[in-house]
Amino acid sequence: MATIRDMIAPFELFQPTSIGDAVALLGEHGADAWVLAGGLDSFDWFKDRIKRPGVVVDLGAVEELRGIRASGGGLEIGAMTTLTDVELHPDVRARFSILADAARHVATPQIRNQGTLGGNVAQDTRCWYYRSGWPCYRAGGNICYASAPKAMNREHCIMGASRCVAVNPSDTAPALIALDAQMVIQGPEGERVVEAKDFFIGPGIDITRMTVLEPGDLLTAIRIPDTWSEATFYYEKVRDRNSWDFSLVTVAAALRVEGATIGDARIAVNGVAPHPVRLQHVEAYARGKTRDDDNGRQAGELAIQKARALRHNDYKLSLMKNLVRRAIRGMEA
Amino acid sequence: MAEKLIGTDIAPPDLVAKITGRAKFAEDFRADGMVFAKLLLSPMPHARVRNIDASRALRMEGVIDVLTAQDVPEVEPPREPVLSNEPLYEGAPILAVAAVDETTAAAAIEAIEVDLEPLPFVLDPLDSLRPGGPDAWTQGNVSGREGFQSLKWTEEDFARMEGGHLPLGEPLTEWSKGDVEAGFAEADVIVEESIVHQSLTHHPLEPRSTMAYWQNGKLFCHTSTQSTAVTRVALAGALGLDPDDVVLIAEFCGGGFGSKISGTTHMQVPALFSRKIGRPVMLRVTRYEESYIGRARPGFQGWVKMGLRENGRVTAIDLYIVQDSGPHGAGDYNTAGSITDLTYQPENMRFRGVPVLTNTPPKSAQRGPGGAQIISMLEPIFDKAARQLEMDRLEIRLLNAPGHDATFGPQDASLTSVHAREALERGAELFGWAEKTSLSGQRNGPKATGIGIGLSPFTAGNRGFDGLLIIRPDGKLYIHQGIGNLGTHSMADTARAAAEYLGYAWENVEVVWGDTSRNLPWSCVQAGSMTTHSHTRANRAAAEDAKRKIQEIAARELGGSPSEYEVDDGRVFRRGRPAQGMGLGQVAERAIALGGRYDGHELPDDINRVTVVAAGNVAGQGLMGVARDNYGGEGSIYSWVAGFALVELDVETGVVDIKEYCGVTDCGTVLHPRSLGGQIFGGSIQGMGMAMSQRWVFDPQWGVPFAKRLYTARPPGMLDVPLDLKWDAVGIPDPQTPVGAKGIGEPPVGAGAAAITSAVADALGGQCLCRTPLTPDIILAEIEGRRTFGPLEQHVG
Amino acid sequence: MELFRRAANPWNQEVLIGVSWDLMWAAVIAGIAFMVAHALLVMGKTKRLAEPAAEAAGIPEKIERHSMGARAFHWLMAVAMFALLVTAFVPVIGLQFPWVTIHWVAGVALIATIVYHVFHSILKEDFWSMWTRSVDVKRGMMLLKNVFTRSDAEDPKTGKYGVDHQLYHHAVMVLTVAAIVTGVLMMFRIDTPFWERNPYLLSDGAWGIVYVVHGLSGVALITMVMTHVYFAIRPEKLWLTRSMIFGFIDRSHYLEHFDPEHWKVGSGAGEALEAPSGGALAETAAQSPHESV
Amino acid sequence: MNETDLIEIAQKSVSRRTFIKGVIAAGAATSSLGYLFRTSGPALGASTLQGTVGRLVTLNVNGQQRRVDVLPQETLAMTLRYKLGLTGTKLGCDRAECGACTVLIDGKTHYGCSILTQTVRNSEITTIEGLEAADGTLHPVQQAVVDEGGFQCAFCAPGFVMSMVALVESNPDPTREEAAHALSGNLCRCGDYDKILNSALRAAELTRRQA
Repeated sequence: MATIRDMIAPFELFQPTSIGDAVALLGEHGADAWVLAGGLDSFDWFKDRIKRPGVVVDLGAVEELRGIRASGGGLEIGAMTTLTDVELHPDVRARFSILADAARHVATPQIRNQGTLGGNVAQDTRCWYYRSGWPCYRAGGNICYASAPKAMNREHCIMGASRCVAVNPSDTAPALIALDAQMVIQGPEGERVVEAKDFFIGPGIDITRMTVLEPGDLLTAIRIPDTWSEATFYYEKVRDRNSWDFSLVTVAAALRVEGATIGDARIAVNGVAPHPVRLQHVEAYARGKTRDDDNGRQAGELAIQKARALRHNDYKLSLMKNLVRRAIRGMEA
Repeated sequence: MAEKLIGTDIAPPDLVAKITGRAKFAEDFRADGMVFAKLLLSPMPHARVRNIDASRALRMEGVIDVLTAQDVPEVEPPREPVLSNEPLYEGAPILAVAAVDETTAAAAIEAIEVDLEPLPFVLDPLDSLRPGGPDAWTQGNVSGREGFQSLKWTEEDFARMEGGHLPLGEPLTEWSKGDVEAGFAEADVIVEESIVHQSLTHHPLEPRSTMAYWQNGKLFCHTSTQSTAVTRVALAGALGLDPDDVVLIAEFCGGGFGSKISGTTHMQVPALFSRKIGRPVMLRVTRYEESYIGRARPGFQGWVKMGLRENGRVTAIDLYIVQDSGPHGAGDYNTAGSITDLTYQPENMRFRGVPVLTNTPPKSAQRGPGGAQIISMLEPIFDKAARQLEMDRLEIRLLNAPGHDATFGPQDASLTSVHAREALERGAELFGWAEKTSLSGQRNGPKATGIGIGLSPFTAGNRGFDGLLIIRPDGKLYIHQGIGNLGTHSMADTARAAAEYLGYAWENVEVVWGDTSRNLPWSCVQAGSMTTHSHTRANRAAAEDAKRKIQEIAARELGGSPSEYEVDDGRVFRRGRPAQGMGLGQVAERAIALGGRYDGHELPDDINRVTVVAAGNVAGQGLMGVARDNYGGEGSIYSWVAGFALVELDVETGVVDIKEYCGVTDCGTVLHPRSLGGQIFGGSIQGMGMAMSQRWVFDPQWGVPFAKRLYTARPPGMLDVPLDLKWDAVGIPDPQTPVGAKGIGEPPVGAGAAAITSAVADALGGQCLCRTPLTPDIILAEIEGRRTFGPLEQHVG
Repeated sequence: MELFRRAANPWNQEVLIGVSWDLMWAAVIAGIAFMVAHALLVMGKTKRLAEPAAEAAGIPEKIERHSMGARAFHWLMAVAMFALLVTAFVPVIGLQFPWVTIHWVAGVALIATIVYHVFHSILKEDFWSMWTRSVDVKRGMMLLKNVFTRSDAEDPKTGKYGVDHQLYHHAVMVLTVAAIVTGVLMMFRIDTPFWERNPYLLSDGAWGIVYVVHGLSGVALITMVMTHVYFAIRPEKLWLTRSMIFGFIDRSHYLEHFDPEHWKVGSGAGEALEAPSGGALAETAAQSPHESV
Repeated sequence: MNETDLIEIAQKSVSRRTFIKGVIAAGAATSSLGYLFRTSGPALGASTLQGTVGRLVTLNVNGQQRRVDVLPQETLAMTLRYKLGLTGTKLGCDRAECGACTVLIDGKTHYGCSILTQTVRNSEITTIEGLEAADGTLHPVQQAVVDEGGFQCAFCAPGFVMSMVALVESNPDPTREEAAHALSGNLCRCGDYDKILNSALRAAELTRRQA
């Protein structure tokens, strides 16, 4: 069977109007059903004819999945809220600006107008071996092409690998982890709430998924507790192009700073592992330290302790080290 | 006196169509009963087709037929066939399917079984030159005049590679002037570097889609091409047709940059398929396919040694280039040799080169072919020499830049005009070089500032093409243009040469272009920045012919001698006695009445056959001006751009932020200032993409490329280029052409790229990476002293 | 039911990538079927106890059946084997956990125990007791006859290991060696401390075979382990199971089930145990004719 | 004969198959209708299970109600180009990267190549063809481009123009940097960004004057 990467293969399209109907449909069709949010990740798969679900459940018409509302001192953001709406929402900007910042770093205005927060955190990896439709571990095969001795893996991971060395591409994920966000999931057995840092899973646990979402599950909302409201934030995404590009390494930090001293901290990094990584040992180190370059350097070294480079991504060690250093120190030396 | 047209800003006549959606590009045409073709691409970098089983596809409802290598013209290797049973790169089209709709066509492709036998393949030219290394073709790895050969270097040659030095084995071409060794002996400073310039795809925004159908034995082809008259002849030639049996419609071209010069190889697919099945066929080329068949700039792996006297004069340059030629070859490496000689004017020079065939997507000229690559590589090395001599980098360029008497290249070619120094001086002024030198290497937190210069020449003209224009009884001037319309505006701008000479107001000028059924004259390929120069000449020649005829008719009608008559504002009148004259509409009527050469029934015998036919078709419709450009001229025609850039390099992330850029050109007389600015910036920005981000990446195990998406090929977006852009032109006319204008398309690419590579090296304190693209990983690896790729490794980053 | 899992490699060539996990269920079903069948066949079969034989004289009360080393090996191997099967198949049935590292570490442990076992059984144990001889086969046939005819006839006495034990041992040996050899190769496709990852160590075709063999031996071991455990917990075999824990069986079991000629204990035991294996073989060979009368 | 008539034929026809024949027979004026997809899936108009989409939809494009037969997997760019004859919306990459297919959906920019037509049934869609006034007066953004002589090959132009329209409507007085960010979802390979930004600022100026 020859290959062609054009035209979406036929599928049956459902446009439920309530979470209940959506969950029911997903339950009904199981693994054959595909959840369509903004669709910007999905359409690549469909047009490349690599993923061919028989049934697509378009969440666009489910109003209850949209919008940002106050909840328990913090915010609850519907999973189908567009990244533009997240970026521009006054409360998000005023209290959790790091999330607005992260949303603004996603791709392009058109994509932010359509792409959703839920879709951004649930998107699949961009490993180009996997995206080429090759039968790698993640695709259900028995090989990782990207970790071969001469493989092209400058954009792959430096830690947390288990057979698969792909990285999580989400720009908002590290920000949500830094904010101690919680993911609200509707499943066949009803609702469950998962901490953002546990929402993303590595290949060791399930090599075919990036998150805890299983067939039949629906991410309905993301809750931001008031814990880090108006904290000191640091977000930096390093990429090859300043629009429409995935991160090489991204750092997101929320700090409570009294004077020059760091009270408490949350630091998350993406682009370095198959899932966004929360650096608890660096957070522990940072507590009670002053925000200066020496502590920044220390924190940076600490951050990459367990990192190991592949053939072409040694630079990610320096990058991660320096970005964590900046998160602690601040942009200016 | 009519308005001055040359040197003024006039929006091109097709602009409104372009921004209202009315402009129809090839893919926008529909024809009755039109069907869709889709390509089956090779999954292997080099293979032999053992068997094709399309039976299942052909049984599918809506599938019409299959076009295979048996159905296409044979070509002489290493030239590119339309479809092939020995695909030479992953993505090479093996066959095409036609179906009533695209969904069916795609499904049909998947229903076809192609049995392929994998063959040895090579991605990196140096691998092919190693003893026992693989060859891209079964016949060999280089193709010269004597056909194919398998060129291998020795283990001793490769021993040099240990130190990251390019092996200097047996070259395929070599030329030298003076004695390069003696030159180095005289030198006080010698710099020597091995260099790597990546290959990168053209990625014009419009993929090379084509729609074609046949009517009464004539082929009607809507395609995307840079040229028009030439493309029609090329297509006819490829299909073995008489050009008169081909109607080529290409009013608009969504970019080419060298990848669609005389059309495209695969525009033949719908033409052949349509003939086979008797229905109009649309080949909508996808971006994915475009990245394979859309051409790429050849990559270089090279070595250069430069010697300079303490006064800064270059005594010798020794340059060796190994070129990644793709499966079908490219000429960049030779151009790189002459451009180097031209730009630095070394007293002694040696050039050696090997173009190695590889199993990578086909290469072709890309804006500033050869020149852009070598200038962007050599400028930072030149800076290094300047540093060692403690000379100002502007000063050393002014010192070595060519003067009017300059010669260059293996044939010691001369130049029609050169004002490189003026461009450098004006650029330095505009950029504020003197003030900014103090910023060089300055640190602000993690940000290091760097400033750079790139001086880049390229061919900018040609001679001997035809002009064809008619003044109709409505008094309007119709200027026929056989050139293309790929956005340079030259289609309209070169017409000004005729309009202004005949004193026409622009609103009374109609430009006829883009459809060969509208009788277009023989014109140059719209490439190599030839058009502006070639067709201001050709149109001026036609205008002079028309003016003579107008004056003769006026003299006939109103008495006196032709030389006493002037033409302006749509009238011809007796000098000093404006009342004694007639409107050009009347003149046109008289011309038709007179017939003969006046209305095109008699044509000059030195014009091209294509022009003869075109003129013949419009003969008798008015007063015809038709002539070949016989102005002649001595020496090569080159334009120059001096680029200056200021960058901020973040030493903690390796990210480069281009803050300012300014480009100043020597391209003779300025025809259309705003368009010229667009060309300087546009070319420079393509150069920035080349220097900063674009590249190919291949998996060495499978020989499969990965930069098949725009975000992996990384052409620069609006946020990747400086908001602070300035341009200017020296504006000194070229003495050897009536209008004084030279082309501009190519030189800005090298200037933009080199200004950046030079500025980045400056920000790194003079440390030359000598490779592109300068992505954060490569810069960071350099800063941390931990390179993660081989010194001469191609296709990384 | 699909037997194999196939995929198209980057060059769009079809390659084997492993066995179909349906086979896992097939193996489980086979195991269950065997147990049920056997249980039904031997159901209610009352066994006469053989009268204490005259040879009882000179036979100690307790007879060592498995040395400390042998038992240690058996149980360590069992642990490794269970770890391997659980980490291999539990994720397949949908219970996800980080299994890869546990799996290969258990594999390495298994290799270690087996290496020990090989040397220990050759140098320290009666290696030849596992050697299947014609007489073992004959007795095996009689045993089967008893089982299938549900006859009350006394089961034939055997050497230290009956042919059923021997064949089981050989089968497990073959499967385990296959799984180990392929498993070690597969460790080139994951991160281990031993060597650089190299997924291209073998050709696609060869890898396909490696994965298929590993998968087949894996699922086969499911059946083997199931049946092994089944016998271990059958009431009439508990005394044997106990011997794998405490090392000893008592005289009555010895006299009831074993042929002293072929499993010498007591006075002759020392000699039998210490005799070079060659000697042991010569001896048994010498006895076989008289045996067949 | 226009699309709507055809849809009528289609509805009368028992199966989609005869519909397709009808289309091809219908000839040039309408031949674009059948181009993209031959059918599969539920019969015309028939809306099946709860939530499944029907094939025959009405789109609000440039202020007109256009009835059109749309497959579930069909993208808006394909519907516009191949079924509604609105070829001003270009396909540069068909992967939501280049922006040539940018259209306005309820006033916001979207990549037409990467949104299902079925999901915009109830939205206002504006394409490049919908900007000119009925009397042919150019939209301020288009006028600004003419004033500034923007664009080279202009294959990207329709997309850029749509992004500029969204920009000046949301931010009538943008800085050059704000404009660059607003237009960063469109790619111009000719690198004419400078003139495009000049046009955007000029467009804002013209819009302010109108207001």
